[in-house]
Amino acid sequence: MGFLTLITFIPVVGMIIVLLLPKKNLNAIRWVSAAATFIPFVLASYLWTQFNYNLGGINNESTFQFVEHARWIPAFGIEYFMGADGLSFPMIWLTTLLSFICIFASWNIDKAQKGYFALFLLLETGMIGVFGALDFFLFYVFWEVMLLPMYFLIGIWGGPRREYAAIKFFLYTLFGSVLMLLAMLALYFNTTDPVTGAHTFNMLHMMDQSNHSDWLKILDVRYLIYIALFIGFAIKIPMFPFHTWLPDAHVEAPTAISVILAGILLKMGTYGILRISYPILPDIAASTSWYMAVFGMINILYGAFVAMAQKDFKKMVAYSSISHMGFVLLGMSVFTSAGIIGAVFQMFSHGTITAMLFLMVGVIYDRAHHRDIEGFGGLGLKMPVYTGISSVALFAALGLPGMSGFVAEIMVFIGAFPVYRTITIISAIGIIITAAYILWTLQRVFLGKLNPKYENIPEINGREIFTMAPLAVMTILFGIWPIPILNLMKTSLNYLIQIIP
Amino acid sequence: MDNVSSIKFFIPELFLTVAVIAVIIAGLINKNKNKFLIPGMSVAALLGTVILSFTQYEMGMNSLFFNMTVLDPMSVFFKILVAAATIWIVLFSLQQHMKVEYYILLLITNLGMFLMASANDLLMILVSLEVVGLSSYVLAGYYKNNMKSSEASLKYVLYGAASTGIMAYGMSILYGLTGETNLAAIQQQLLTQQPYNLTVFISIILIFAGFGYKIAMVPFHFWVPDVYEGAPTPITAFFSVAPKAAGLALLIRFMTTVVGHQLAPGAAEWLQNMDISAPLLIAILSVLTMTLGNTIALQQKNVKRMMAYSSIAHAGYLLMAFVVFNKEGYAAIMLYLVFYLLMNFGAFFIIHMVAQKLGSEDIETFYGLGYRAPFAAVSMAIFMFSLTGLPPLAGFIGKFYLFAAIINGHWYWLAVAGVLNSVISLYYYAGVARAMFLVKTETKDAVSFQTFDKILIATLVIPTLVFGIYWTPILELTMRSIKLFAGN
Amino acid sequence: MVEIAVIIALLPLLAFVIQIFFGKRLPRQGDWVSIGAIVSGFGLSLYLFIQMLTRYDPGFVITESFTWIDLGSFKINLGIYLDNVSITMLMVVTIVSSLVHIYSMAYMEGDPRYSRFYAYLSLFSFSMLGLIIWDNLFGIYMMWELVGLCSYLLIGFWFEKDSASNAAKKAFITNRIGDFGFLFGLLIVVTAIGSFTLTDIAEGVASGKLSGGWLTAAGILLFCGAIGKSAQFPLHVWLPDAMEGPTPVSALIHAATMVAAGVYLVARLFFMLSLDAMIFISYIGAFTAIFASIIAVTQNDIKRVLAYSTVSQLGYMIMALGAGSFTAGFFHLVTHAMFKAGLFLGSGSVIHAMHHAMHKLDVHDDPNDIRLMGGFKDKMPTTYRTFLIYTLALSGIPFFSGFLSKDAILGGTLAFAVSQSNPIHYLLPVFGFAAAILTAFYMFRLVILTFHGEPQRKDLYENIHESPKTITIPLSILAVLSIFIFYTLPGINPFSAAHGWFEHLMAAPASAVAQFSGHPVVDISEHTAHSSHTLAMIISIIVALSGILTAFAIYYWKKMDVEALTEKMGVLYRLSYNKFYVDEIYEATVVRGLLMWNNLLSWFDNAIIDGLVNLTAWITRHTSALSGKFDNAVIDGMVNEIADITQGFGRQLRRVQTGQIQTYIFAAVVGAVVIILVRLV
Amino acid sequence: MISLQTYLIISALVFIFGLIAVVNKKNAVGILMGVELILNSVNLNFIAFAKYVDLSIKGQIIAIFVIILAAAEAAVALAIVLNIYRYRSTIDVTTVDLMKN
Repeated sequence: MGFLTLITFIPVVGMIIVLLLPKKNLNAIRWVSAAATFIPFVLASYLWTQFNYNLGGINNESTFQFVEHARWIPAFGIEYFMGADGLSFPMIWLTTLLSFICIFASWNIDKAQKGYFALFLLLETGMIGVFGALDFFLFYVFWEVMLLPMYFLIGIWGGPRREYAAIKFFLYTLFGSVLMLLAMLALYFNTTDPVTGAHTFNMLHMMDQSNHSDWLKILDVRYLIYIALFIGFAIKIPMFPFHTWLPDAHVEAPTAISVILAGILLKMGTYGILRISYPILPDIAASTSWYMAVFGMINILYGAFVAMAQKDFKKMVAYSSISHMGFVLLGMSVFTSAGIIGAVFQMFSHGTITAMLFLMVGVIYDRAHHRDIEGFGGLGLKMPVYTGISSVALFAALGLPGMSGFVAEIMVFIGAFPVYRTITIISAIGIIITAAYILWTLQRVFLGKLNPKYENIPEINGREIFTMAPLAVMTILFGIWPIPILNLMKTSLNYLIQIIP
Repeated sequence: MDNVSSIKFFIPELFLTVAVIAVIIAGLINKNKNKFLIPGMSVAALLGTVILSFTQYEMGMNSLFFNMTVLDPMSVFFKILVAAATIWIVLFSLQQHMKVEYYILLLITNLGMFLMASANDLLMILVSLEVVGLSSYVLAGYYKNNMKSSEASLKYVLYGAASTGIMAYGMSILYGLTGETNLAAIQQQLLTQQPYNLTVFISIILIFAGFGYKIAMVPFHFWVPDVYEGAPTPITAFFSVAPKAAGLALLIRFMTTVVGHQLAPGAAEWLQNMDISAPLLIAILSVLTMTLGNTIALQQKNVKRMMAYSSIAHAGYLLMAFVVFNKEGYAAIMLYLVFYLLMNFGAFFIIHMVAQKLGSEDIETFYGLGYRAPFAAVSMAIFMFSLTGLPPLAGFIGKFYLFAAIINGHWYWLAVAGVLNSVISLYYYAGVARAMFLVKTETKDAVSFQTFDKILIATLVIPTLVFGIYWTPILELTMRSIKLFAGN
Repeated sequence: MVEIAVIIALLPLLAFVIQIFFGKRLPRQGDWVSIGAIVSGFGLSLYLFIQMLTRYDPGFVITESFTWIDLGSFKINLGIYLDNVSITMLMVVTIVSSLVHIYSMAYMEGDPRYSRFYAYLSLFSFSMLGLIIWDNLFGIYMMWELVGLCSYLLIGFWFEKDSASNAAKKAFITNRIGDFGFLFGLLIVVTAIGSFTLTDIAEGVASGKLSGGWLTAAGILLFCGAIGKSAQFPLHVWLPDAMEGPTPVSALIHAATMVAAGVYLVARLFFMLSLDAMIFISYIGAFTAIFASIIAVTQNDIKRVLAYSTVSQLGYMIMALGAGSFTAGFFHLVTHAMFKAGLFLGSGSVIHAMHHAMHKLDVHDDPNDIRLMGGFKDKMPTTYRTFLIYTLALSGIPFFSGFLSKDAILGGTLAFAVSQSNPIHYLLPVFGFAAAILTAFYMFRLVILTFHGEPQRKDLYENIHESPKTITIPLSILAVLSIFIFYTLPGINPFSAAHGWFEHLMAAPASAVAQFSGHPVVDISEHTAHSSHTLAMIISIIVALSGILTAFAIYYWKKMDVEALTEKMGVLYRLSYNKFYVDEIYEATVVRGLLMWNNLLSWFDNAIIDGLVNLTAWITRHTSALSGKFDNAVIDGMVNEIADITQGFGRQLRRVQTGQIQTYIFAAVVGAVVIILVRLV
Repeated sequence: MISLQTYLIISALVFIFGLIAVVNKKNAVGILMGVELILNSVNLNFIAFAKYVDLSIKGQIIAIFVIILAAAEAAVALAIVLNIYRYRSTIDVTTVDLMKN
């Protein structure tokens, strides 16, 4: 059994153990969960040391790493096919890290803990699987496996409007994924395995244009398939105007789940486009890139503007995610090294930054039991450490140099500017708006006179620092020295650009 | 094949017939002294039938009784399916202490469905449908002291009788056009004579009234919600799967043999001459069926009735794969039926268990069930999401193959309509999960179910999970069953 | 040498890290860590500086770089660029910074976040020093934002005060607007040239990779960054508000160093400025110089006067650079850094004293208000004397450093105007001289009101004391550094620095634009330069003295009644006093507009996007209500938009299910007939 | 000799009368009689076709089966109707609508 399989399925093993534990034994449940997320993290970190930076992956099985290839449903061309390349590996690693951290962010879950941790572990398997799968069917299964745990995690442990948020999330994403299902089937029936001549779900075979049937060479057909896939992914990103599930889901979800939602799930949309849409239909990707750039621009600005109008701290963070994902879209749309690597780096860095932001909101919500931005004030006086860490998170979101978000955004701009000048410049206005809403929030929450209600508010505790500090360190570390991550990505992504005409 | 030599291919049916008689006699002798005797005998009879049917798998294509029925792997598949379904129903009714007639009727229905699955002649179709119908009417009204049950029975019998009559009228016209009653011969005659096709069309639509009502197809579905709601829940579960499966077998055989254009070259042209080809007609009907089922299901507060509409929707999904008129589509239908059996039975059984304990089938009854009866609630949630078609549950695999079949047949708009319906259906299926887990209730006291029931549920939950991940055995079974069908 | 420069920059960073994590636990809250770091940096800078002087080579450049990001086809190299300008700048920053660090020991004593203050100061020093030594725009941009951050943190240091946190936010956002232009310019440059390094850019421009309109655009856009950071009109609004920060911060960041970063940037980019860009820059500078000095005349807050003065002086520098007087602009940066830092520290000393007096008397007035002062010269002799020296320097009185640099600027702009064919460019020197009068006037107004005359508040006056040594020593050092001699060596002519080391070493860099186009960007002959210089010197002495005299006439000898005068000036006074209402205009247009726009979008998000289908649902519901079948209990709050339509649909459909068996049969028959009819049609 | 058309027209009329009865009669037994009419029209068809088209006895055999089926159906249906009558004291089907929508 390969490492990727272990990483993917150890959480499920953990889930089974958790389910077998008695309900009352809280600590055992927590620590088993921690172990079940920590081991994949360790393994993923080990794989990082083994990662060969010179192999591209994308559409060539021999340059994928940690490949596992097994028969599953041979009668229908379905395989268990996992592997990592520079596009997926950073996301896998990030997923294992955030999952581990989120176990600790979930320490204070106050009801039905057993169910919570079991579902959480199942969710992790789904997430890692999505990033590792190279068989489209497998990808789809993992993609959908995430939905159920997410529905319950939001619906049972969420905030006051949890039911609404949960079903909204569920319906939206299901709507997207069924379209993806159809596109997947259409691709399946028009792709043949060059060796056996049978249809195949193997993504890499789908990427080889010579395996496509004549029907799949018709331009209109390719557009339709591309759009179907794109809507599926765009909902996850979430791209304007498919974004309205996000503020609800993020706001109502418990802290750790918001972290996972924003940190990992959103990335799956853009990951899917890069992993599936681009290499399989490169010509369509190239000819529709302008629209993608425009949507990226809209996301950046729209998200930022709306974030500024929010009164709810968490909602503000949620809309900021929309804005930041716009950078990914913009970077992806241009097919230049800087743009596309910037986009993927933004996926990674936003994963850490937004995770911090949600953890930050979680800390204050646990204490004040509300999230009204106007209802705080002067917390910097009573909670200096918390304020410090929060400032790191907020400034990272703002794109301050020395933090990873800055590197990603500037790379996106550098990459996008030569291709779409006007769009890039309009998008760049986003950095001003972002500064405005972040600083305004910072001011209203942490600065000014202390709200007398919070005279005795306790300082952030060790566990909470433990959840936020590694992310803060990473943000700064990769902001100053992004090479480790960029090296992971660059061979694959440069190769990806070459595929696109 | 003549009658005598046909006998050896007719052993399962004969066995079942003998078993029915044996059960009747046992019932007379036993007089309810041993409450497990009759169910035990029924299960044994059905198990025996299943085993005997399995031995027929390798017998290939056989026409029996002067082409009245056929024995081919497809019919065997459906026989095993309905017999297995009946076993579950019998086991599930154990707690009810039903009278001996109940079991006898179930067995007779079974026999009727066997005949439906292999009927190859208009006469046989008529007779088998009536056998199933007559016993079903009684089963629906089995709780004769219960107003709802009686009402269901009345509605069923009136609706069924009318439908059968209409179908018979259609058959008579078809007979008149061709002078034949054997399906293959009818097709032969149609091809050679090429009669005015509107007449053919009308006759086929009239026959559809008979098939359509069995499989709950719009616009012949109206009886479904009322009868399903009123009938005893095990019987509802039974209706939702077994007769539907047999009806589909019949429909597949009838349509492919009489108008299927895969079968005979030339038939296609003739079909094309008809303004509305059969595939398009069925496609439209399937979309109507699932949309109607799903949208009305959204409105239901009674879970059992909701499941009735859900089963209409699923009939629509099943019909969807029918439009491609090829083996792939039929295999997808058969595969789906297997998984549908598991999850639908599971859902109805749990509804039944809950209604027994808490006295109602309303959605309110399910509030907070996740904390009061975790096993049942989790199982119910699994069935619900499996019905929605979410991986990694069996229902997804079923839907996956349905969509695969129609995508491969380039029916894209149909596929889009199908997936959108899936999304709609999530709303009410998730509604049940929501009621069980998301809604907080005052009462927290545990609801305990009998171990036997739990085991029974487990026999449905486990395959639902396992087949969601590894379904090759079922896939191969369906492929093998359909291989000989349709000649090529 | 490069290593030394890097160490100079990294020492404060190390201090910052130590301070932020362990500051509170160290003895004396670790102020010695920060002070030690910056003083060591000063020592090392001094070493570099002395080497530079001994080398005495105007063309000295040393660079060293490494690859920061390598994406295969695209690389970002970062490196260090040391030349005379950057070494001098290092020197200036470390001097001022060291003095401010020392000064703060007394000034910030007893503050609850004492160690945090030093941490921020260290971080600032690091960013500023880094900004100076990077060899590329990318690094400069990074440090640019970081100094902005430090400025934010330090302005908002007393964040309990709403005014402070507002000012901090305003500073950052205003700077971001400028940085947006900077970024835009950066993108143009990197797109055309493919590199950020100054040397590569110079080569690229010289070889014509970036030329014409794009070059001008790049120059102007990069200058936008400087507009923000150096508080040029129209982004000057943040700087006066920045005075909410502790006074040492004002001295260090908002007078001497960071705000000069904009000027430094323009100086760094001097080689790539086209004529159009230069003229644009020059006019922005000139307008800012006059605009800010008009405002400074009427302000009553001691620090605000100085703040507007800073804006005005930065305008001078920018104007000079735009007019092609590279050396003059940079020269003024250096001299101004010294005396303006001194002025702020001096005002800090006064405020410190006022604060203590007020604290003792338990009165709550504004310690910055010059209307409450008066006659302090006896109480605070050292502060007074040093303050006077700075004021003389700023006013442009011979024998002080300010005279030399200001004179160079005015001479340079005059020469520029002469050399250009369009006479409109005489506006530049005119603005310059006008601003010089006002500068002299408002500075002496400040000195007279603060230190001379009758005490306005006896009670406070009685309790004013001279500040401790840690405050007065830095003041004295800066005062000494405001004497002309340091800048004219080896020459000793108090009226011209032409033969000094400064003018020798800080020669204008070769223009890459000129190399490409083949003719100089600004062509000023030796003769014009010389004659303009002489003329400018005479005029500037006259205007400075007249400004001083007016101030004395009004405020010291009281030849005119101030009240009557303000009455007379009317509109002009109100405009000046209210800073030309720029803040109000911004508030009314940009800020309000943005908030309204945001709320509009937010509403749009809730009401339109999210509710697009809710409307349909509403319609569906109401149609249902009309038909009397509307079911009020919408499925338990799960109001989902799409589901709403679907449900409306389902609600209608289920009505067919009447429960009447005959309806069912009838419907089925009708259904069959419809199918057949459709077939017929 | 009576032509095939005549049989067919009569049978069609009977079928339609049967349908009308099924849809219109309030009395459950009336509805059942309508069903009988339908089945009889079927029989008429089968026999006519057997005589004119097929020239074999297939149609007639089917007709016999249909008669048997009709009888069985009537037996079951009447039992059910009786059951309803016992509890409701009416066999007006329009009142039987406990379950709807």
